[in-house]
Amino acid sequence: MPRSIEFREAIREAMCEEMRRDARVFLLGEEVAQYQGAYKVSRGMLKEFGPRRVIDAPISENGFSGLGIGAAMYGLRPIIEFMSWSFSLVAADQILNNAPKMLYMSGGQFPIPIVFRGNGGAGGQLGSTHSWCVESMYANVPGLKMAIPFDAYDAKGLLKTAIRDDNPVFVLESERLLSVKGEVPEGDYLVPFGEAAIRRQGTDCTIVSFGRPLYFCLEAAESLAAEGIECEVIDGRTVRPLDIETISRSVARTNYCVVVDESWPFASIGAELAAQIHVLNFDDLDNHVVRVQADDVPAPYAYNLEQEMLPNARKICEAVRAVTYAA
Amino acid sequence: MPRSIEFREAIREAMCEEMRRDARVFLLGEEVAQYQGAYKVSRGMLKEFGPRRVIDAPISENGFSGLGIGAAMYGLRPIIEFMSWSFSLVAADQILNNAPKMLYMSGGQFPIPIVFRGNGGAGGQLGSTHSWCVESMYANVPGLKMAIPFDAYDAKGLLKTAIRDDNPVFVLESERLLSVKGEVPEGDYLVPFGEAAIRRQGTDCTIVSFGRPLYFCLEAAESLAAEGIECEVIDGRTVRPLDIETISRSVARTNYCVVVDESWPFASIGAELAAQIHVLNFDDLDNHVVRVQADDVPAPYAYNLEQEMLPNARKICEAVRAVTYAA
Amino acid sequence: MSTMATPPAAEQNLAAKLPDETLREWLSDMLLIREFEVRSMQAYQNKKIGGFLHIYIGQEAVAVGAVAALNDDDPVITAYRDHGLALARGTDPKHCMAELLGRIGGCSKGKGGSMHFFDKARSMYGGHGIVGAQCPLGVGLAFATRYQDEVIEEGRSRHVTVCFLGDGALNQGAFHEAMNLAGILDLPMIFACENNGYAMGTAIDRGTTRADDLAVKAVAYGLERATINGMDVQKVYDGMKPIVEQCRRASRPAFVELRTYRYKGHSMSDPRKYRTKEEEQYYEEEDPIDRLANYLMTQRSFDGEAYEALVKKTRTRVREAIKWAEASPAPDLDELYTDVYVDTWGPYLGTSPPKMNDK
Amino acid sequence: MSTMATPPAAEQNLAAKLPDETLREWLSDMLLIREFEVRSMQAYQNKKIGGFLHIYIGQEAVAVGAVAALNDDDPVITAYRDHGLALARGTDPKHCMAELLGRIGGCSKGKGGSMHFFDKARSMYGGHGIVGAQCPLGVGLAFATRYQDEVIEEGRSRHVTVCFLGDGALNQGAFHEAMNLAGILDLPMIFACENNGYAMGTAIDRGTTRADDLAVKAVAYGLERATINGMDVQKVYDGMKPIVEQCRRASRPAFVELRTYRYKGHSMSDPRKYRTKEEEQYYEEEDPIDRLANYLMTQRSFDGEAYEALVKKTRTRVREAIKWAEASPAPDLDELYTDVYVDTWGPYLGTSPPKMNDK
Ligand SMILES: Cc1ncc(C[n+]2csc(CCOP(=O)(O)OP(=O)(O)O)c2C)c(N)n1
Ligand SMILES: Cc1ncc(C[n+]2csc(CCOP(=O)(O)OP(=O)(O)O)c2C)c(N)n1
Ligand SMILES: [Mg+2]
Ligand SMILES: [Mg+2]
Repeated sequence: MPRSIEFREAIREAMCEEMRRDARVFLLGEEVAQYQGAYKVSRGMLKEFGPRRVIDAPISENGFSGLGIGAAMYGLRPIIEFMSWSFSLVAADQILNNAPKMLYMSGGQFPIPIVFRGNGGAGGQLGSTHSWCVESMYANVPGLKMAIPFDAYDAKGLLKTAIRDDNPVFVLESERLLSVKGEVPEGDYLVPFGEAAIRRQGTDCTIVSFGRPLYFCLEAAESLAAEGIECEVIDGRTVRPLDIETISRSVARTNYCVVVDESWPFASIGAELAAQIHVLNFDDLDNHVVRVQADDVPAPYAYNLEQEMLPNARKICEAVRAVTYAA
Repeated sequence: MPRSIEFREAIREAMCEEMRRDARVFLLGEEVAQYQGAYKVSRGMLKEFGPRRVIDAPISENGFSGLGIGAAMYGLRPIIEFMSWSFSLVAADQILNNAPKMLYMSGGQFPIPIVFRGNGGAGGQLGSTHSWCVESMYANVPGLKMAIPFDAYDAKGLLKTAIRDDNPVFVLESERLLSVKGEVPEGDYLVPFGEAAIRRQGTDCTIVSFGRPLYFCLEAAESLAAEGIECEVIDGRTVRPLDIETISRSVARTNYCVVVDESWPFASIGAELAAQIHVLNFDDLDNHVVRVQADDVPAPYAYNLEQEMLPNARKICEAVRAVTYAA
Repeated sequence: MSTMATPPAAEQNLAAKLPDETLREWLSDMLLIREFEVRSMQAYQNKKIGGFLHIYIGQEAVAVGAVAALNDDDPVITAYRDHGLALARGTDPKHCMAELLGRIGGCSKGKGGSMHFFDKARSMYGGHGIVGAQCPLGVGLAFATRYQDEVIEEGRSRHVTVCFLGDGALNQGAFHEAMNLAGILDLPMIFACENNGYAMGTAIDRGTTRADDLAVKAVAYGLERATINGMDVQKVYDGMKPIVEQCRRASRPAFVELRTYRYKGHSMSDPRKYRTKEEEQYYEEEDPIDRLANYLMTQRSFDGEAYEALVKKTRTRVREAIKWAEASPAPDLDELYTDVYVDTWGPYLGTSPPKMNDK
Repeated sequence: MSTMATPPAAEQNLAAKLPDETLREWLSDMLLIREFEVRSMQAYQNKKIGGFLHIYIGQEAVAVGAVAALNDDDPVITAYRDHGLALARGTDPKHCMAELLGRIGGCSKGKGGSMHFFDKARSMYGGHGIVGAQCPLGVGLAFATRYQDEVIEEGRSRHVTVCFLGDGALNQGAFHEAMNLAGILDLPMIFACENNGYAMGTAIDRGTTRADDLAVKAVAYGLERATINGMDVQKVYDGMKPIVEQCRRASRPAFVELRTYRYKGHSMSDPRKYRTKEEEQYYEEEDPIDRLANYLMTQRSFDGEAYEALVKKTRTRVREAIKWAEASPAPDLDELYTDVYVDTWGPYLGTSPPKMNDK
């Protein structure tokens, strides 16, 4: 009997299973222990693993990110939780200078097997400083991996892979998805990095995205199907490594491509996908790649503005119609 | 008689002239006053303006960036010098959350007329943490402007424009160019933002870049001319605002485009240019846009590795030949 | 520069010497904050407010007493728990409520929300969301007033900036850099730490070393210091006033700890399991509003009737603010592209201030 | 957790009780560092070394004395002025010199350069370029040794981490967060501040508040503290040893200020205009190498001849290290894509440690 659990429970299961199998794994972050997690992701973990392995941190993201990196240099395998990725900017130096470059700077002596994870993305009316989609900024940096799970199944499988990975991995969990339930196997399974998933098959246009906006893509694909446009929806799953082959193969079949990325457009993952697809599918494409991204403005608080700022099904439909000349 | 001065002197002249005309402008940064600037950019300024307007800061980039932003909220017009943009990551929160978003968050009450400037870029064998090309990461964020001067003339003219701009402006000065001389008028002139400069005219392929790599582009264009390939070399000058019209018009004529960007490729300015050009010139392009960027690895110390990592004339020539099918 | 002076003793009974009217205004301001917050909580529960909502109830004496010790043009800045400070500074509750509802009539045009109240005309420099990040901004404000007063206007430094921060912000690097900068640059400012005992669910001594005596933080930077009972508005005034004036006179920074308590959860989703009902009750008995009301009724010309009238007036005022706010429209979609840049280019539409102070 | 203990007094004459041989080794190590640095400066001037070069001359007693107070498997970590610490820890000068020359035989394969010496086998965790950024890493090392010793091996915590930092790093938020974390988490580590009086051209009291007494920084976090004369290797040992052992025993952090001086400029491009010749001379007369040599020659079985021999041996050793380093080839261009990720994917070629410890 398949079992359905919340996205947040899937994350927790991944952490618990990995902490059971490997004593080097521990969880550190603000409110992860006594408070049971600001978003209840780590509920119950303090009880099972005790305060030596599930550790409440002061509000010192730069400090405790660096702590994790130092611990990883010594051979531990930390999971560092950012209450929100929006708060990771104060830790930018540690997570972008030290974690991804230590192996290189030390000539191969110090791998950094660390996971930075936490809730990411906009859409909760949290205003300009609390609505970061950091993925585009951080993905610029080599030496790190980045995973953005789409559903509870991937949340568990990608996180387990991340924890076992010997490199720094950034896992971005959309706060808007934490309560969404999905089927998740009970025991051990891994979702490999660098393998995109085709979430919907289609012949007329390829839509590529990561994480939460995929739901809008699927919603759009349904309405478009009613109009006779069959979209293939691809979940990249990991940004680094990027499975551009699967995407490119799809575009070779559909000849059209829309990229959906909830981060700001300029110098973004969306731009990267567009640039790469144009290279790989130059002869296949019957139109240029079209991007649907957050508007190029700080996140507003007002509900109506925020809704309009972010990618949504309406915008995706318009983009698909435009790119396929159906508009 | 045209006068030739160093790039660093041009920066200094811009600051001095603006400080003379507006008492609200001041300079704050590490070693800018008594030491006369780590790179001697501010030499003599302490003497002229005194310690109230040319101010040595402790090694507290986050603190003094925030100081500048707070002062700008009150109506001053700070110039904040980063000894190197590589050290700006510790200040990421202030410069990316507060400076570019304050106007928006406050509903129009607090513009932030501030300039963050300093030496940027790789190529000095400074290793992984000291060789940041931050432009791609930071350009992702709306609300800021970004200028990357190519020569002494622009260094002065763009910086003066930056200081008079009512928005936060990031000015990236390549350390490798500081000693390069160029003709610079003595008094007041401004180089407007959002207007690209055609540094060399050509008909066969458009090469677009910013700052230091333009020298490699020009060098490549010379050798390619000898092979019969005439390149048009465009200096974007400002990344935000981006003068995509000038670039696109050129590509419409040449039908080929190479983008040269010394930052890492993934989700970069290079990717953004490629993505935009494919949209605007879909019917003009006889091949996809080709990018020449830093290799997707941390910056190594060893001379031979670092030289190989960065864009250079050889790689640009290869790219132009490949894109124009001349290879 | 970084030598240490002896801290100025809180002068006793400064507030007690103030006229009835002033103290009644304080009571009125505290009541206004409390009522505003109660109604905000309701609106949040009715899903009229989105995002996070951080309630100031319990801490009213801090904002009101501190503001009373300042001049109107002394800059203040704080974190996201900012409703109390804006109201104490005189921002109209209708503009505050409209901000919470995400309406164009809000003090930040509905773009800021609960965490980002701004009011330039009242020298209120925000509402800031990243813990500790307002501290360097506060340093910048103090730098700027001194620069404006001395370098531009060639006069004497005559402003004092108060930068409020939560106890949790003590753990951020930004706080440390700000304290050091203020000390090195001799800036006229006060770091006012509202120690309400908790950073979310973390009791201060679980996150901050030397929680037993925060004044040692000031000593480490050579700053003036004081510890103030933040549950008593008169004590807040008595403690703040001499420090404010010393900062103003000497252009030197200070750090004060204001011991207070937030009655409600950290934000609306907090079940407060990390503390006991007894503890909450203890502080509720220390209630700053009751305390001042009692004082006024026993020591001054104020009676139960006058108090009731004031409570009622406050209720009406907030009810009308809500009505006004609800009538204010949501921002036009155009507003997405205004206030991003000052100037107009590409898709950007320029900027304009909110309409708060228009006649 | 964050209560304050009285600082352990430096035990007098611990070093004086050590055998001749140990002290002679210290002398040898200090001479090695000095000679290595002199030759590095030459190589830099001859353009064989690129980037920045930060010379340790003058501070030798700090690295050598502190390392002597540690066990071999106690982690150490420092900033970019790191040659001295690596050599004191026993990294072969040939691997250090090869690193400076950007050769594959370097202790970081030529990829790190002067600022990034690493030697895992000797528990040397680097050489870090961003001021203050090594402090949180040091906290992580201390966290990890304790976790490894107690949680994984279920034994007693038995390691001490020493995290070196310059006086300039005191001004970084990272330092503050690290001190607080170490205090809150009861970590066995020492923040060892090499106060050489300057951060580049900024005299410490121009950048750091309370420069007159850095121990107040420790007090603010409830840490043990001590001030040590860093120009005398015996005093460094005498000061460090009891603190190291107390940290090891009690798993509590400490902060020590080591007062020292860098004889040369901040880096190779520094004309040192911010200080006087007299000041430099004063410290040169305090020279830590001369001091120990004198002590050994007057109080121990060591004479001028033995000293000359040691100097000569050191010269030869460094000369040979240079020869070795120059014979080491530049890294293959393939190395660009190794050590980026541990595993092999896309253009990335996996990783492998340097060859330092191969037989
Ligand atoms: C850098 C950063 N980290 C984490 C958060 C999430 N967060 C918001 S408020 C808060 C607690 C702050 O407590 P305190 O400073 O004591 O203020 P109080 O809420 O008690 O007023 C936390 C952890 C944040 N906003 N910014
Ligand atoms: C965050 C950061 N800002 C600035 C620099 C540039 N910088 C390198 S060393 C240095 C001075 C540091 O002085 P100190 O900590 O006293 O160490 P010392 O050089 O005296 O050993 C500065 C400003 C840097 N590397 N990192
Ligand atoms: Mg608090
Ligand atoms: Mg120093």
